[in-house]
Amino acid sequence: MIDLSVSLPGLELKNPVMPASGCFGFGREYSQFYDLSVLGAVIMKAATGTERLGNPTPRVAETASGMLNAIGLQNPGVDRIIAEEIPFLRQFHIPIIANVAGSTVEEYEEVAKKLSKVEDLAAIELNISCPNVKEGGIQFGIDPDMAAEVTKRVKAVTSVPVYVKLSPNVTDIVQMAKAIEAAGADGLTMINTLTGMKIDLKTKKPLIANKTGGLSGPAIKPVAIRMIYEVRKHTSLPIIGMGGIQTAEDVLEFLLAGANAVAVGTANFQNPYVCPEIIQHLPIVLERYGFHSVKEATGGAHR
Amino acid sequence: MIDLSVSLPGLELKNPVMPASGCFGFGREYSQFYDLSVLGAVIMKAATGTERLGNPTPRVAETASGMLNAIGLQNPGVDRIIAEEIPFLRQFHIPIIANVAGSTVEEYEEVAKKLSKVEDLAAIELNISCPNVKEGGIQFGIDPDMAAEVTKRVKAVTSVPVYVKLSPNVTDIVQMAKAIEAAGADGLTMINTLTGMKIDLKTKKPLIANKTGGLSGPAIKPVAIRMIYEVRKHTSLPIIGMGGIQTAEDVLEFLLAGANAVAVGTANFQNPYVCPEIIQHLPIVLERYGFHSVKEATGGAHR
Amino acid sequence: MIKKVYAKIVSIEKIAKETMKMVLENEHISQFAKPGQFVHIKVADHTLRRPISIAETNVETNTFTILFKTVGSGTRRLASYEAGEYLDLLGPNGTGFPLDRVEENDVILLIGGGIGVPPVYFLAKELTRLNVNVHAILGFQSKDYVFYEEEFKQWNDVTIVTDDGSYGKKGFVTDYVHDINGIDRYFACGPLPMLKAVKEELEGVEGYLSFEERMGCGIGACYACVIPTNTKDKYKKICQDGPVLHANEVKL
Amino acid sequence: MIKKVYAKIVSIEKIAKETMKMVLENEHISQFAKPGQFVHIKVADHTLRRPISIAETNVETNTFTILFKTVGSGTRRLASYEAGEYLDLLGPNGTGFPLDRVEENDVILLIGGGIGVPPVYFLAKELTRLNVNVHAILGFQSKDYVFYEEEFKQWNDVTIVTDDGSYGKKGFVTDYVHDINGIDRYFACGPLPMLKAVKEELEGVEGYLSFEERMGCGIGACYACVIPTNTKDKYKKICQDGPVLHANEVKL
Ligand SMILES: Cc1cc2nc3c(=O)[nH]c(=O)nc-3n(C[C@H](O)[C@H](O)[C@H](O)COP(=O)(O)OP(=O)(O)OC[C@H]3O[C@@H](n4cnc5c(N)ncnc54)[C@H](O)[C@@H]3O)c2cc1C
Ligand SMILES: Cc1cc2nc3c(=O)[nH]c(=O)nc-3n(C[C@H](O)[C@H](O)[C@H](O)COP(=O)(O)OP(=O)(O)OC[C@H]3O[C@@H](n4cnc5c(N)ncnc54)[C@H](O)[C@@H]3O)c2cc1C
Ligand SMILES: Cc1cc2nc3c(=O)[nH]c(=O)nc-3n(C[C@H](O)[C@H](O)[C@H](O)COP(=O)(O)O)c2cc1C
Ligand SMILES: Cc1cc2nc3c(=O)[nH]c(=O)nc-3n(C[C@H](O)[C@H](O)[C@H](O)COP(=O)(O)O)c2cc1C
Ligand code: FES
Ligand code: FES
Repeated sequence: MIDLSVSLPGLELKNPVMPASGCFGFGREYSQFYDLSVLGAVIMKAATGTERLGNPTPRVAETASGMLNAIGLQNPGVDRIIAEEIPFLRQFHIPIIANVAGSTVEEYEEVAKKLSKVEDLAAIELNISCPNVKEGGIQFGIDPDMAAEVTKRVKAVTSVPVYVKLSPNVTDIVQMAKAIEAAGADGLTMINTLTGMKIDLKTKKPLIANKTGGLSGPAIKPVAIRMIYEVRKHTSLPIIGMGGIQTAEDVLEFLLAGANAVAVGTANFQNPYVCPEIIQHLPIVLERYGFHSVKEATGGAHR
Repeated sequence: MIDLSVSLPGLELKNPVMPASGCFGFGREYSQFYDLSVLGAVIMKAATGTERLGNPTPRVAETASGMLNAIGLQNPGVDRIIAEEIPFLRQFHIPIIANVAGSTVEEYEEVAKKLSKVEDLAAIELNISCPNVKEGGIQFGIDPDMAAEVTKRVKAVTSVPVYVKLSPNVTDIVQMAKAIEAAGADGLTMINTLTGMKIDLKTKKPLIANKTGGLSGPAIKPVAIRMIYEVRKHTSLPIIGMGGIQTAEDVLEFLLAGANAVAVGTANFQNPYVCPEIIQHLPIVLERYGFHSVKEATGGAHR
Repeated sequence: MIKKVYAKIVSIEKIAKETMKMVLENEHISQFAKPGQFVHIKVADHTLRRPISIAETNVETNTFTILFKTVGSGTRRLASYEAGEYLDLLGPNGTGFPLDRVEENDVILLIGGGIGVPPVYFLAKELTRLNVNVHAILGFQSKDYVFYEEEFKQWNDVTIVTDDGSYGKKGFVTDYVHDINGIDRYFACGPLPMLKAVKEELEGVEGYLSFEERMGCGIGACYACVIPTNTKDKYKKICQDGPVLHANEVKL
Repeated sequence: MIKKVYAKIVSIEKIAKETMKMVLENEHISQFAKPGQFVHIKVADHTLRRPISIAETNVETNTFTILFKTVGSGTRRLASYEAGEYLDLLGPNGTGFPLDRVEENDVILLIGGGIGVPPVYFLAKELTRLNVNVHAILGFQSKDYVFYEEEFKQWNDVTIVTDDGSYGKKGFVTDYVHDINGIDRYFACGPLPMLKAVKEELEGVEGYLSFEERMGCGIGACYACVIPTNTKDKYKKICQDGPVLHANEVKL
């Protein structure tokens, strides 16, 4: 028997596979296809203090082995997520992770505070790739001091474990991870999308209305693996890895690089069954490569 | 008639397409396939002060819509390049660009000095993505001050135009470009490869002997387009764009983003005829999208 | 209910300039699809699925038809599939044209523009089951692009309009909507500028428009395809709440 | 001379466990290929071409044969091509086994390990044109992987060795090289550990080894596939100077 279970702060996972934030809504749509209780956990779409309507469309574009998105954090606001979405997800008895976003440190605090009052919320994922309106639009996620500050402030107001989601658009990912570790985070999730652009030859304008968008999908997997490998070498925080995962073999590659668990984003759009299929296939792949458990594979490339 | 010509510092190009450094050797191998005189220009493999043997193998790995490489600047050294390779390339009567690398500022200076004595060398491309041994291995290409320093010092010792090649592995590409512009560069080439990794599931180790490698190919095109677009907005230096170009449509996308000319790397490995094919197809594509010249298309997405 | 299915390509042919007709076999889609709904098709070598409207279903043969224009790399690749191959698709997706408020003897105007014609054709065929008066106005770029005129004629009065007058009447569909008197309800699908013009021209008449937007998931999970509305939620998802929306609820 | 050609697949079949045989039609390759050279094959959905040795040519039918093991996604995809399809390939690439120093009545030992057998087979066939004494030792993992025993027997004395003894003799090819007396020259292709062992075991005998390395360009331009040597240049490019190199010049 291959042991797929993983214990991380706040997360008792029966398997290490969960849908990534923003690629699964609040689970309703995918629950048409399968029983979500097979998932290791679920990460919800970003929550902000109040409702957000997001960016103008087009919001997505296709690229080679990837896609760009600039949804712009559209969500009904934390109160309605708590009132309407979490109760729906609760029925599947899997750990629920809330993705928290904001334009100011205060907004992060407010959202996190409200969410941590939800009885059975397993963890918070801090989405620090949002532009900080107060600091002139600079992202929290690319400045180690700002990232540490928001981590510290959110940790102070919440009782649930806090995972901070790293942006790959930085010169030194290890420096970011260390600053966030020192600020008291319980874990890391990585990577968020790489900033990219596509230009429409017909209109001669950036195809995405927001001009730039976040690149996701298999195209970015080598960058994700590299960053997880580097961060694993220099911090001891648990890592939920993501970026281009499509198969159980990809999951094993993330585990070897140092991830403790993984999230699957873009691949859900190609195949709504991708998460359960990976979960079913993972024990076979682990066994084929000589592992008895997910835990044993984690960090394997560092030994 | 569609006008493909482009005038850039040191480079009178009859068309904007040239092979990218490191993906074309010194032209000999590709000259078996076609007459190199059709090319807009040619960028040679990196030159260092003395011969370099590069990294252990494996040095390349395939990724989704891309590849990783860690050749490690293997080259016969600047003297032999001047003595043996440039004379070969000279027969094609196209502008020759030398890619200059080094581990210390002094090495850059030395190589650039030697090269600028070569009568008909059109330009130098400063490959600043090399680790600086003196500064503990930090890349010149990720620190604006170091990049400016090496640019200034090389400019001081050479009479040929200097194009600085930007690394995409930075938080703020515009800051890098501005620092390099202020230091007196004549142009920019961008982008070099994104740092990535692939792990071999069988050996459980990074597949590339050097562990990390540079990601190139269509996978990185959205990042290249975004960075060129941003840099074009904030500097007036000419830009030779690259990163994932495979077709004449891709070239137009780079031009619209703000590139004045383009280089083609990885695609040569897939199709040795890719450069002449793009050059042949480019006028058709420009016309289809309503342009009369390459110059007219450049920066089109900014208008 | 949306399912992920593998549908066998029964036939594929070119029926007009840049326009392909593909007949597929799949019980689920052919039994459950309603006019206005679409299938979300996985195309080889492409990250994102492609949304294509259902143009017709046949419950006897378990087949359904899609028509598509080869505009980019995805639809060109789709056109290169051959009969006998299978397509991985999700469907039927979205909410189609609402027929519950259609009443006997209603005068109904159908407007299709270019590749917006297929869902309108499916609707035209469905409407024959109801005892209503249907008129169709179909706009195309030029003669070479015209398709399905005969198919529509089986069921309806149909006016063909081309931008350049190379076939049928000359001009835009909106130039001819007032030729039809006493319209109770209209249904339109086509490019956004056409939908806007139709909405304006038929202000006051109850109408439904079918929209397009670049999609990610195609099922309502990713918020890629929203359109601003003046409803309580302030927006609708085209892939789920649409593609057909009430003309008065959308902000164009 | 290397050319980029489209070669038609004449046949494809499985000849042993995980081992495919593909016959292709192309005049250029079949006329010019020498034993030890390879073709660099473009495989759908893959960025990099795959190097595969030429196992046989037929100048009458303008065909050539490749044998490959399905070890990863590229070779699995290659195995899924069908007769009648065309492959885009570069070839013939590299420098093959040198035959210029082979003399009449030489005793020549050919050693092939696993999927290293195909180029050795091509060589065996070529050597029949010369009046020499050829012995072949072929190593395989186990019985299921054995192929081309009969083919070799047409030309040579052949010893089959399997790691587990499930077919032929048990052990490694190096266990049997001393069964052959008075070897003048040897040629070997197989996994690196085998090549190392062969070189050691036959120290003093003139030998040539065919190497593998992950490749980029496959034509000598990218420096991906170098191997350290004790020659003046300190390295050789496997794709261009090799894949066959003199055993004494490489540092293993
Ligand atoms: C609900 C709906 C129904 C549709 N029905 C049909 C139909 O019946 N027949 C038909 O020919 N076309 C239809 N379309 C448009 C069709 O989806 C696009 O033409 C197609 O996706 C273009 O893909 P491409 O790769 O050829 O073009 P590209 O421009 O290369 O496509 C690149 C990307 O843009 C997206 N895209 C491009 N144009 C559109 C568009 N107009 N709408 C949505 N996504 C787009 C593609 O999905 C892809 O992600 C429909 C669109 C929607 C939203
Ligand atoms: C000169 C030469 C001749 C060869 N001849 C044959 C032959 O006749 N029959 C045969 O079955 N195999 C041969 N190989 C090995 C063959 O190229 C690899 O098995 C194949 O490329 C693996 O591709 P894959 O996608 O299935 O495996 P993956 O491991 O998924 O390949 C991924 C990448 O690794 C490269 N790669 C993996 N293994 C090797 C390898 N051993 N050598 C070179 N590149 C590799 C691939 O080209 C690709 O870039 C030869 C290799 C070389 C260098
Ligand atoms: C359409 C879309 C929406 C996303 N929304 C969010 C979000 O709201 N919050 C967040 O932290 N990440 C968001 N992401 C990033 C993903 O969670 C994930 O980090 C990234 O896509 C890389 O994984 P993948 O390659 O598997 O998609 C989004 C990604 C996509 C494609
Ligand atoms: C095998 C290989 C070797 C390279 N060597 C160099 C080099 O020596 N100097 C340099 O500046 N860039 C080098 N590059 C980077 C390319 O010049 C180019 O910037 C990058 O590959 C992006 O373009 P592409 O996607 O078209 O390949 C190399 C790239 C590859 C794939
Ligand atoms: S495409 Fe994802 S919500 Fe509509
Ligand atoms: S593969 Fe490029 S030099 Fe050998």
